[in-house]
Amino acid sequence: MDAAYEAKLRADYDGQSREDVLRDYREMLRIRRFEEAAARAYTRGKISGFLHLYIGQEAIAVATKQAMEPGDRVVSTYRTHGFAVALGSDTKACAAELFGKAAGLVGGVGGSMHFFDKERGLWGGYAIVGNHIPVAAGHAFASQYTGDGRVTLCFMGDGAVGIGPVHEGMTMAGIMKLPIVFVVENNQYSMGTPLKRTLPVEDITSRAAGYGFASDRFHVTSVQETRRRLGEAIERARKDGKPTLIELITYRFRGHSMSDPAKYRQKEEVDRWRLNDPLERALMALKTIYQVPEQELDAIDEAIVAEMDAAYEFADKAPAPAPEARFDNVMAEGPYYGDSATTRPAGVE
Amino acid sequence: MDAAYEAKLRADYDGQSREDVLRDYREMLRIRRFEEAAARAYTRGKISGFLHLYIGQEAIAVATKQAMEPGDRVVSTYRTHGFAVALGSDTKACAAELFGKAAGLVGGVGGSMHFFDKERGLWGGYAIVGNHIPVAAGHAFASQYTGDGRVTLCFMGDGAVGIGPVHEGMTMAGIMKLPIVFVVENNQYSMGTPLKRTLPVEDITSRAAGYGFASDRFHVTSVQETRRRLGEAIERARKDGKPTLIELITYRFRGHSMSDPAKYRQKEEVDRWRLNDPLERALMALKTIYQVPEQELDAIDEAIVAEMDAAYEFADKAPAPAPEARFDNVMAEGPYYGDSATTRPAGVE
Amino acid sequence: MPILQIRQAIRDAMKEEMERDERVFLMGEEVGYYNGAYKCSEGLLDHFGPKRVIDTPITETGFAGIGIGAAMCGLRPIIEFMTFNFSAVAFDQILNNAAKLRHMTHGQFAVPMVFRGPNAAAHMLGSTHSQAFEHFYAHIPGLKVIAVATPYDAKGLLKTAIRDENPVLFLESELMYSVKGEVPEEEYLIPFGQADIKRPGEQVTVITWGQGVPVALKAAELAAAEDLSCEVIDLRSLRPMDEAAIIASVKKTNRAVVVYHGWPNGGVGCDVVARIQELAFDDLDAPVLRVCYEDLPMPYAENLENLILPSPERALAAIRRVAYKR
Amino acid sequence: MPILQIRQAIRDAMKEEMERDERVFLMGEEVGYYNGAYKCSEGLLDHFGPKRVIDTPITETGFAGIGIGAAMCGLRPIIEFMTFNFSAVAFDQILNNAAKLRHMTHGQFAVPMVFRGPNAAAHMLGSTHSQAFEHFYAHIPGLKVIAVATPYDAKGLLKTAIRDENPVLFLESELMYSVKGEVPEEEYLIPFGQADIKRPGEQVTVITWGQGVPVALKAAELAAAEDLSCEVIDLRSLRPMDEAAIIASVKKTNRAVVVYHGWPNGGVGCDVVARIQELAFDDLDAPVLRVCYEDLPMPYAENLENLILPSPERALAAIRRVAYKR
Ligand SMILES: Cc1ncc(C[n+]2csc(CCOP(=O)(O)OP(=O)(O)O)c2C)c(N)n1
Ligand SMILES: Cc1ncc(C[n+]2csc(CCOP(=O)(O)OP(=O)(O)O)c2C)c(N)n1
Ligand SMILES: [Mg+2]
Ligand SMILES: [Mg+2]
Repeated sequence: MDAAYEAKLRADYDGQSREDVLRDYREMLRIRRFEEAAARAYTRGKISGFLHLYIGQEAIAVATKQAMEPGDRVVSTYRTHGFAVALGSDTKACAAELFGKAAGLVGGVGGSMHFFDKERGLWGGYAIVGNHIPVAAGHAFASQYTGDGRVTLCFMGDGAVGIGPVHEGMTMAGIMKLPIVFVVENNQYSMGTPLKRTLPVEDITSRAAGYGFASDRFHVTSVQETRRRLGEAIERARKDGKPTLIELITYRFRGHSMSDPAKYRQKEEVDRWRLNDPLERALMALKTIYQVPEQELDAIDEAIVAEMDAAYEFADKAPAPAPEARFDNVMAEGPYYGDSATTRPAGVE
Repeated sequence: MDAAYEAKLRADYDGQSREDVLRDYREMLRIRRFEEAAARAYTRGKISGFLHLYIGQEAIAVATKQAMEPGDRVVSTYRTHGFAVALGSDTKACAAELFGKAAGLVGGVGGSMHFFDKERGLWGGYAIVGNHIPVAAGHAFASQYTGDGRVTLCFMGDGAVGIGPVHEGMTMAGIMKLPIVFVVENNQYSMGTPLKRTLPVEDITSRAAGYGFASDRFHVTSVQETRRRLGEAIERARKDGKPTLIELITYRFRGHSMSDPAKYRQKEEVDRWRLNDPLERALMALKTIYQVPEQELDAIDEAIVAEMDAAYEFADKAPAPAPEARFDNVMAEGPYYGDSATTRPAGVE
Repeated sequence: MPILQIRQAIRDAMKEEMERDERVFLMGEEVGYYNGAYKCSEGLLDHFGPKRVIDTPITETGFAGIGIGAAMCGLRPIIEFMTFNFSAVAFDQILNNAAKLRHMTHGQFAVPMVFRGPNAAAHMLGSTHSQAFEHFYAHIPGLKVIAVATPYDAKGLLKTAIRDENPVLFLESELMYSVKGEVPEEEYLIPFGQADIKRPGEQVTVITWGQGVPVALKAAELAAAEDLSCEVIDLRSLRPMDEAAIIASVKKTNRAVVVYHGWPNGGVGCDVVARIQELAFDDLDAPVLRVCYEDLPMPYAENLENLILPSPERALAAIRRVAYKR
Repeated sequence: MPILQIRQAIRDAMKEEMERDERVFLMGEEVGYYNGAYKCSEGLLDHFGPKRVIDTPITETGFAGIGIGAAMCGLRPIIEFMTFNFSAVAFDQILNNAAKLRHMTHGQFAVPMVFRGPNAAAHMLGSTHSQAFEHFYAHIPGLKVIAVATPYDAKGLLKTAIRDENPVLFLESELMYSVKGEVPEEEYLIPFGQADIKRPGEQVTVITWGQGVPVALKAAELAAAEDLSCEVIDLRSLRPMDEAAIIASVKKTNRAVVVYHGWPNGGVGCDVVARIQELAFDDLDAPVLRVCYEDLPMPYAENLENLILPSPERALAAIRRVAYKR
């Protein structure tokens, strides 16, 4: 470990208790191990469709969970397992969702891209880039309308900021002064495309002024700094009804989805970012600053691996949805068999 | 005339020849008289649909015509008669279009909201707010692709800047460094809604940085200042491929469309803006600074009124499109009678 | 009974529901200070204040999405599109969010809301402003789609729409806002999925909705003058559709014509045809014909527009044809 | 003859046309450096450079509009939607600009361009990513809509699309990109508006397109095993539609089933039904049936998806039904 790295590490963890750092580490690791298990299951053909992993960005979800209050809402994208795990969704239900099983978070109808867990504050799970931004603004509007004091945290990728619905949702939030925080998780790539080919500017928060927002922008290297700065924005939303646009500079270590070998970037680049991986840094801090014995760290990891193994085993064994489940939740009135007798499923009156 | 007004007027017209000012005045007046005649025809039931008048904003179209080079393109909205008249479209064809006649600018199929005159650089005439911005970026893209050296001038209302397609078109123009100038004609209202209720910020050009654009912003009080500043942006587009966002502060003296009595604003407000009406100011300058005799001014007006009378009389007498005209220009192959024999118009094989 | 215009019936429906339920709000362009581009919200801002009658900037995707997001929180938004033509820029919000969120979230969320506004051709507005959107929206499971043609139906169905737990697209008509009719003073609701026989008859079933209704009624009148008795069925509800009512009538008349605003290929018109020919195949004495727009973009010129629109004369010709009287 | 995958046939079509005509360019998300999300543009960036193979940010409305604007200037854009699901956010550009600009400008401008990409359900992508868009687009006059199911058709029709003077929506299939077939080395073009008999037969006409084709062919095979001979017609071109080919076959078989991806209410399926029952009323011995998605949003779970998709078994059941063999 070089001196500069160590100095920065010490600065980052200054004033934090061993317990806090262990907790943050554990929570990040839970996400990572969940994702790694998902990747393995995908390779074994247990998971299908698109699978976008959160590996590298875990600190953001963990910090969000800590920064928000009960009742606050997280609205995010197809890359959303991290939030589910951090917010306390049952990892069994999460894994079962990936496997398309009845016990899944959304009954197996959503898959990886459409995670929702209302009880725990996970309000999606949206797979059309940018189309959740107006919806999230709608949640914030509802808070303003009912005075429920909740804040909505709306996450998106760097690749999303050029699309119209993002602009419209932000425009509305700005005019109406909604209690909302917009967070761009800038992981350097939109699929295979690096930022500089999708953004006319380097600094995404240069957009904030045009909406009358506050803004913030920083590298995500630790949970606590991220929590603190998210917290300021949440406070601003809750107390002053002033939206904030935050750009979090981060990195995804895997391809865009499991079908992407990520040939568009060099190993050196990935290695460079690994040095800043908040999970690796927390581990390093635990080892060097807090002198946590290897054994204890191993035990933590093993417990987490055991949790994830159990989750994926559960998912594997869990039954598929019943055939009739496809008629559920289409319309409010109950099972829905289609609007015409001419095309009604066989056996249905 | 109070002293401050006169001083500003003299400053504005400093260094301009009598001929130039007369020309600008004449061109603005042509638009105004065209629009007034349109309003009268509408009231008499000769024009139908929506009719949005350009009264108050004429200086912008006149300045644009002077600032652009042959081959440059103007892309605008449903409030576009002013550009047609300024760019030299036949006023007979313009009036005939309003009347829905075969001799209209677009054969009577477009009406007031859909003016196009390619020959003269008028590339529309778009009536879905904001959906011409990506199209205009496409024209600029074609210039870049072919190297034809043309600049595209894309106009929109203040009410358009919140809509997604505007953001997407600007994002693309910014990334690709297209030869384009975006001009917001801020006439203070989007239909019945004043700016402050539709925009989260006062200064629309605060958006420019987020797209990597240059920007400019000013009150439109004279043709020449507008021409000069538009010219700078056009030059920047043509020479450096750098887009500019310009906000022109102006006012429409009529309602949003002919069906709008504009009850949402006070007479005092309108009167205040009248003092800044570029047409009135040009007239005042001609009278006071250039000492042009009333008689000469009256003769100009009379000639213009005669032109417009002739145009509207032509329109009134012109024949409606032939019934078969509705089959034209739907598909490239020639007359199109619909895709199915089951619903083909009577008498068509 | 009081006589109201459709626009007043719509306003009254919104007003009553907003009074009944604090969660109901109205949002859209010019709905507040301007009282609505077509005055359907006249007086509502004054009555309910800017918290519940909300003017928006021109951001159809933005405020459609706000409505969806608010509905997911338990509010009951009414989103006005100044015209449904402008819903095209919010298409994804309707297709992918409004229609699917209940399903996608496995019932964790509901989207009880109404999108409403005028639909289809008005008079000389040109091709971008003259489109019938039921043909896009009624295709999509997860939505309900309603079209109204009388003040009575407008009020009763809009109240039902506002109380419905699903996203409802409620299609009105700019040209028909001034149409007058009786509206009871006491409260009433009209259930979805029930067609209304606007004119009983024996020989030809004419199925119609929205702006097609006056065309069909006029055609039936012309047909009656030729001793051809038509039953005019106003579907009112396009999704769900009252198949039973259509089939019952066709089993009686053995002939059907569909009269509506919109292009011919695909859409609700073809849907009605497909259902009839399947459910009443043996009862049909003639093919089911459609009378709708010609397959063309709408021109501004009045004479051309009139040729493209479905007219009572064209409907009569189709009625004669299915009755083998020509 | 060389054997190619559909994705290669598509790439070759683009490559040949780009070589033939400098005005042709390809634009979309990940079409360049990534070689296309489904590798349909493999090698094109290397070959033609970034001027003509252009990666865009995620701005479907933005780059669809750029394509339209460029086409109006005389270029011939190919706009790739990563999937047609994402065209929903560009719906207005297609409906109001691409389809209407020739008309709206009275022929001053043309919009010769292609929008292409995979369409309809793939495998376990969930409700937002499994939609069939021909049912929206084939409704709209001013557009052409093509759907391909073999490498031969893909190449010949895409070349025609690129040369067409109208806006063309060219629908491919993620699931079928690897389907192989013979593709001649010499240049050929397939005209629009011509259906292709993919399997001749006598007793039942099966009309299909796109991802429906393998389902229909398999069903025909199953039917043949029961001595029921089906004629499978691949429409290929949905707008314009080869009505003559459909009707000729139905006049021979007197029975028809439409097999396709997409929801049942409205859309191209109902359109085909409406035409047949009108143009071949006296020839029909049974109602025309549709075999398509159930009227439901698509779930992720494999077993549920399989129930909703049109299957050879469901198609066979419909074939039997129209043949009165069940
Ligand atoms: C409207 C739309 N266009 C395209 C896609 C396909 N797509 C899914 S994710 C993605 C890249 C998004 O990148 P970014 O926003 O940076 O998020 P990240 O994946 O890096 O988390 C694309 C192009 C989509 N889902 N929606
Ligand atoms: C997408 C869309 N939404 C709504 C409308 C209806 N509409 C037409 S013009 C207008 C106001 C536009 O105001 P602004 O952009 O300021 O331009 P101005 O009319 O002042 O020139 C509205 C709401 C439309 N044409 N398109
Ligand atoms: Mg990214
Ligand atoms: Mg304005």
